Amino acid sequence: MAEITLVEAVAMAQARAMQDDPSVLVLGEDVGKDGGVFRATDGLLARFGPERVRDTPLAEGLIAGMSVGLAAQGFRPVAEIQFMGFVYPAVDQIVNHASRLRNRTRGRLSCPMVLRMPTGTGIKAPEHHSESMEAMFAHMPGLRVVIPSSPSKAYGLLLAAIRDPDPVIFLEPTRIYRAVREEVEDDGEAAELDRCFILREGTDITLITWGAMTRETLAAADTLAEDGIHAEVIDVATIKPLDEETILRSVGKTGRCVIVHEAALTGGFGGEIAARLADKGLLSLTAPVRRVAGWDTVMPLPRMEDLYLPSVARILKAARETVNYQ
Amino acid sequence: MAEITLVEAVAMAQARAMQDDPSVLVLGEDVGKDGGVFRATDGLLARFGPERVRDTPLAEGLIAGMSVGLAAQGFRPVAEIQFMGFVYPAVDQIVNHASRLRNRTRGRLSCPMVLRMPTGTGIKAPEHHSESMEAMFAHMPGLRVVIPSSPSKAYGLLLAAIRDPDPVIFLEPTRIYRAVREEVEDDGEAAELDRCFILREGTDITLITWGAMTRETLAAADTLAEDGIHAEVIDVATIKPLDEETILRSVGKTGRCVIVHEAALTGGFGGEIAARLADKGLLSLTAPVRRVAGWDTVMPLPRMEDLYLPSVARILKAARETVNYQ
Amino acid sequence: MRAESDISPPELDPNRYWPVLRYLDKAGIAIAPIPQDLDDRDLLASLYRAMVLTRTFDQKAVSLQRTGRLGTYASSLGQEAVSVGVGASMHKDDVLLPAFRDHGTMLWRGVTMVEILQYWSGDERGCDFAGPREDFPVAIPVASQAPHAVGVAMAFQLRKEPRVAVCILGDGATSKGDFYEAINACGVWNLPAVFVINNNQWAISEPTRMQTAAPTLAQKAVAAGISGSRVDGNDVIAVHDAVSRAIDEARQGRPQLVEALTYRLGDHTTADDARRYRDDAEVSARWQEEPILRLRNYLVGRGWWTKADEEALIKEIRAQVDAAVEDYLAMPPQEPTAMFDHLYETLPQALSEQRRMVEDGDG
Amino acid sequence: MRAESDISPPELDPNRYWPVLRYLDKAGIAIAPIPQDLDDRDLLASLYRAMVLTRTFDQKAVSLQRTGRLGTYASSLGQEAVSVGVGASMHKDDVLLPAFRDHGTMLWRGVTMVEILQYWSGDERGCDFAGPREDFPVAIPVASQAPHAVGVAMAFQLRKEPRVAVCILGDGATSKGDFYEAINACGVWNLPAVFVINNNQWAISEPTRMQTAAPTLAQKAVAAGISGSRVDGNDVIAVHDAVSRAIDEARQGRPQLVEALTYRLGDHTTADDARRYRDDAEVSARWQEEPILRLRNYLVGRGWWTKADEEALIKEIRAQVDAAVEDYLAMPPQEPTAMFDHLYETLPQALSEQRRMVEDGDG
Ligand SMILES: Cc1ncc(C[n+]2csc(CCOP(=O)(O)OP(=O)(O)O)c2C)c(N)n1
Ligand SMILES: Cc1ncc(C[n+]2csc(CCOP(=O)(O)OP(=O)(O)O)c2C)c(N)n1
Ligand SMILES: [Mg+2]
Ligand SMILES: [Mg+2]
Repeated sequence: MAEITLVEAVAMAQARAMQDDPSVLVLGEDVGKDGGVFRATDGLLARFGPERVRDTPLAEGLIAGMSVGLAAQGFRPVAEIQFMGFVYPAVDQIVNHASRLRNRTRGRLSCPMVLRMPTGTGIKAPEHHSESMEAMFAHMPGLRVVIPSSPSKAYGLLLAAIRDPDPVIFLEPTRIYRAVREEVEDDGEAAELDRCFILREGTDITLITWGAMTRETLAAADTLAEDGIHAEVIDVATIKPLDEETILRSVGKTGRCVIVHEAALTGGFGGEIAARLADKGLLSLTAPVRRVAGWDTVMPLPRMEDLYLPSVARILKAARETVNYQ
Repeated sequence: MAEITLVEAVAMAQARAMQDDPSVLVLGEDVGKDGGVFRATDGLLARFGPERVRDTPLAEGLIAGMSVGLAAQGFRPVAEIQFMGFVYPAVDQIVNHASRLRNRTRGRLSCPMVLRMPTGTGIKAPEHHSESMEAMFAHMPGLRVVIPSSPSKAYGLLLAAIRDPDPVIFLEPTRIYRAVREEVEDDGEAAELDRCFILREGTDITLITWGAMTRETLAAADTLAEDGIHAEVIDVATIKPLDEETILRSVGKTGRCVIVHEAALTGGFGGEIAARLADKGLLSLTAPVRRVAGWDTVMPLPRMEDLYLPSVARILKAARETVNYQ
Repeated sequence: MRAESDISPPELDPNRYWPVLRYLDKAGIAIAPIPQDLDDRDLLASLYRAMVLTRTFDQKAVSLQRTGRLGTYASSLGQEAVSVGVGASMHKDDVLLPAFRDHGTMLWRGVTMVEILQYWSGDERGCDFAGPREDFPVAIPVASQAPHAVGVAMAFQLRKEPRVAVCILGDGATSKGDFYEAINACGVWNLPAVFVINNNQWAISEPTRMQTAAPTLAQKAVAAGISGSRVDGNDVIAVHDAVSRAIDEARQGRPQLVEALTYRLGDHTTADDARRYRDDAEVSARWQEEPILRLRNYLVGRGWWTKADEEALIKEIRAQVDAAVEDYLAMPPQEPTAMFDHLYETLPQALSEQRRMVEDGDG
Repeated sequence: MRAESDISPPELDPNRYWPVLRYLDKAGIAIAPIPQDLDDRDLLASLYRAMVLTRTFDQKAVSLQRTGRLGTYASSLGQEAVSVGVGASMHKDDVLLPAFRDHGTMLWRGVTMVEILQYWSGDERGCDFAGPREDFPVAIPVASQAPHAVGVAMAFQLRKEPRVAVCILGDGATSKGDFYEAINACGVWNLPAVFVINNNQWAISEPTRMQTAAPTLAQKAVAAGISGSRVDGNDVIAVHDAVSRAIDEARQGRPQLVEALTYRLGDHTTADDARRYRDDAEVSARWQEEPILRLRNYLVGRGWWTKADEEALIKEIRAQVDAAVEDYLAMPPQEPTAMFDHLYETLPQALSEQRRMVEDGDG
């Protein structure tokens, strides 16, 4: 069993799914010979051939729309959008068709497709290569929105997403594509969708996050532990549908909560979580619910990226203030 | 001074802006001879001619994208999207260009455009004619998102939006396009952007809403008053940027809050408001913050529309439970 | 001055590359020899019947709307030959991807009148076709069904099935990017797909010249490197011939674009008033070209249709439509919880509370 | 069988309608008489100079990236004739809407090397061009600048200014719906816009045949009812001629599409390794056609260019590029608060708290 990166786990899960199920197809820009600009489809063309691993014309609306057609016909397309900043032309197909086909036809047709894409910062590239728009998709009924935070989660959750009978937006945090290696067994075991994962148990404060920000959040939790503050860290993983129970249970225990995400604060998905706490968790709250998020500005070009991104320091500051709040 | 409907106020504001400023243009599908499918551009072609009132090809991406080009050149395009369910092909241009042009060029180019569209239910038409996706736009840095709740607000806010030097998404609640008449003077007075309006003062609970739901919310407040419960009703009006102060001040006074919107609950903009309360307003909260919203389902076809929409009864129930909460 | 030819390139003459296929003139007189397999009494009578059914159904739907018993409705008045011609050209196991005005095609394919009425009354069950299970439901966002056709056609190609995806779009739809993306992709992969442009000359209030400077819509195929052709969309024999041949070609992996020239004789929908933007005179002139009388004239001229046939048909169709309307009006409403029950295959835990609230009438 | 012509329509021959304009062959030998105004020593030397500058600048940028002093960079190696040819064909007050690889055009128009480096280093100030104030910044989302060109051209038309919007796109961009929507709209309104397709044969790893079945990209103009033409994109004289004429036409309200055939000799960007997906042999063969040597050969053959000229030019350009790099490296960084200060004309109250946090180093 090899230690692999998150992007390798993504490739491994796709290979596994294709091997297990002939209806699984991979498509997108440069997914063939090039193996995807991040190599997330590396090796698939050689192994499964150009019918099942298909380079498409440069058109994201087409990629999403033809996936709807394929899915309605019983295939399970796993389509790559090269960067989240280029998914917008596909939004119409996602919100008006993929997420609605089953409901619209009262179950006659369905849409078991996965739309994979890198999300967030990580490669210091020009504009549009660092978007975090998970909240946009989380607002669309009929979708699942899944964000893995490690190689093994990527493998398990992607397998689950591909096997899921409904459309899944699968967001891969660019910043941790290659940041860590983990032993991941290619055992074909899917992880559970629709639930949060507790990455670290604690009693003093709940830190809620997902995707790449789990790293900074865990680092902050480490530092807090040195001060004797025991933070529970939750990786939401499936943003939609939201596993509210796990969150409420944890905050019920700790009474304090900081939510961390890379996306802009206003309208970010942290707001939804805080709102759930303000409603169903209010009694347990002993301190204001803080959000540490990207600023409400356009993600800057790479030189100032780090000033935009929630830092360990910002998380720590918010967490300490929350813990010390009386 | 005539009593006019909201949609007439929209037409009047556009006419006024065109008369005052030759750089104002109107464009969109069927905005010319037809005067828009809702007559929101009625009379403009006859008055200002086909150069300034332009029927476009059927392509929302084009409509938004060419508006960016026109705006960069110093025009003030006021573009109509026929229904909010058809705005999705324009999302790429809105989030990747309109909202960023000024920032991207450090102020060299700017984008003073308005994208108008009907929002929400109201005409019992097939799918996609009843979308409420204000939260999607509210998450995009660089935009303004404005929703009028009455004919006079529509007139004043649209004038303000057109005169604003930055891009504005202007959402017109279909359900109240013709539901009420109001005296509106064509005085060229713009209303204030970036602020909430208090529609009714009260001390016992704050009801926060916007757009068409102001009607049901005010109706609920009326009923509550009969029971001696004095509700303060806030019309957010400009969803982005959010006037947090007015909201915090009100809830600081009442200690209780229900947020009402037509959009699906999860990821809706009510979450953002509740999150602000859970952070900066926590101390004043004496009851959980409830949200009365659309369900997390696809807006049903007309027959079940009313079951989807927050009703006066649902608002009342939530408000009463909130007021009675100890 | 060009290196490889000293002369500047010639103007492209659309009539040379995209001549209009037509067998019957306005009056229903054959102006060209009709292919034998099409010049068949039974076939033509069935096309005639389907067109009359479509028109009768449309009229009934409009009157249901006017009397508050149906939602907004898009009639296909005047375009029956396109709608029926496309349906008749498809094999049963081909897949249709319609726009929102293709009732004739859907009826031919086995979608029931009750289903169509249900849909336009605002009831999702109308899209759960008992008949053509794989056909797509109506696409409301213009041209958005075109990329689906790419996927459906690719599914056929992958499974090596001799089936074709048939997508119908309006003239207005040819302004949308997704239309071009779709035909272009079909060219790249030689997919078994046919795109039929129902050019009824109007997109709500905008005439086709506001949509494009291209003198024909068929020529848009050139952008995709696929074949385009034009047909008189008020001549059902020509439509049947042109679309059948296009479908045959597509079945061999040669995707096709067919522009059918017709005219929207009615309002855009029941919510529209076309007199705001177009002259009655234009409409009256176009009534002279409408497809149903044209075919009847031909049939009568051929001695294939009598007054008695006509009367019997009208009677039969009226009864059929009335029976459908009765069934439609008698349909019980959906359960309120239906809005949760088809969103996902299995209701996610997160939605159970909302569903329960609706079930409890808390909604 | 067609009513109006009994013969099936002929195949459309692209070479008949879209012949490739070319004056110089690979070796730089004139194969057709060059128009007099173009066959001018000073003009050609200036084009030559601009191409050498572009290539030298590109090489420097790549080496800055390799040494960690620049972000990801897209070189235009091999495509200098398209880039420079377009720039030289524009009037000063025309407006450019570039893709992300059109450095030669931008430099010709007066964007500075420092600005280009700033941009690719990840500093927004690089888009605040001191020179062509109305030109658009680089568009990263492929083809998304095409609709902007419609708006810019409409602005010119509305103000009755004799100016043209010139939009450059890649071959890959011709698969995107926005490209078609834009050219189609320009046709409808007779807008003064020119779309130049830089067909460098590749879109990252995908060769043009994966983008479209159309044998030429020029023919996509047919879909919009506008004129299309092809030019040898490695022959700067031909590019200058073709694009100048297209711009002249557009200025008269006849929008144009020009396909310039060239080749991407380098990797897609510094983040790409083209050997993963294309043969070295293909690239080597294409080096034989590259535009700079081709023009030099012609100039030398004409007696218009000497070894001394060449040496002087190289020296001058190196110095110029080095000076720009020095200035670039010396630029102080932006203030952190800059990320708030250009988002709106006036900072909304709602953002002041966040801005203050950043100002306080709380970020
Ligand atoms: C993307 C989108 N934009 C706008 C609309 C509103 N709309 C409905 S039908 C229509 C005109 C369609 O014209 P055409 O494609 O010619 O079809 P026809 O109505 O003539 O059958 C418009 C603008 C829509 N349904 N979808
Ligand atoms: C909408 C969009 N999708 C994907 C990308 C990622 N991407 C950047 S360049 C490129 C290929 C562009 O090819 P082409 O248009 O031929 O231009 P070239 O790179 O050859 O200059 C792709 C896919 C993008 N920038 N925009
Ligand atoms: Mg039409
Ligand atoms: Mg290219």
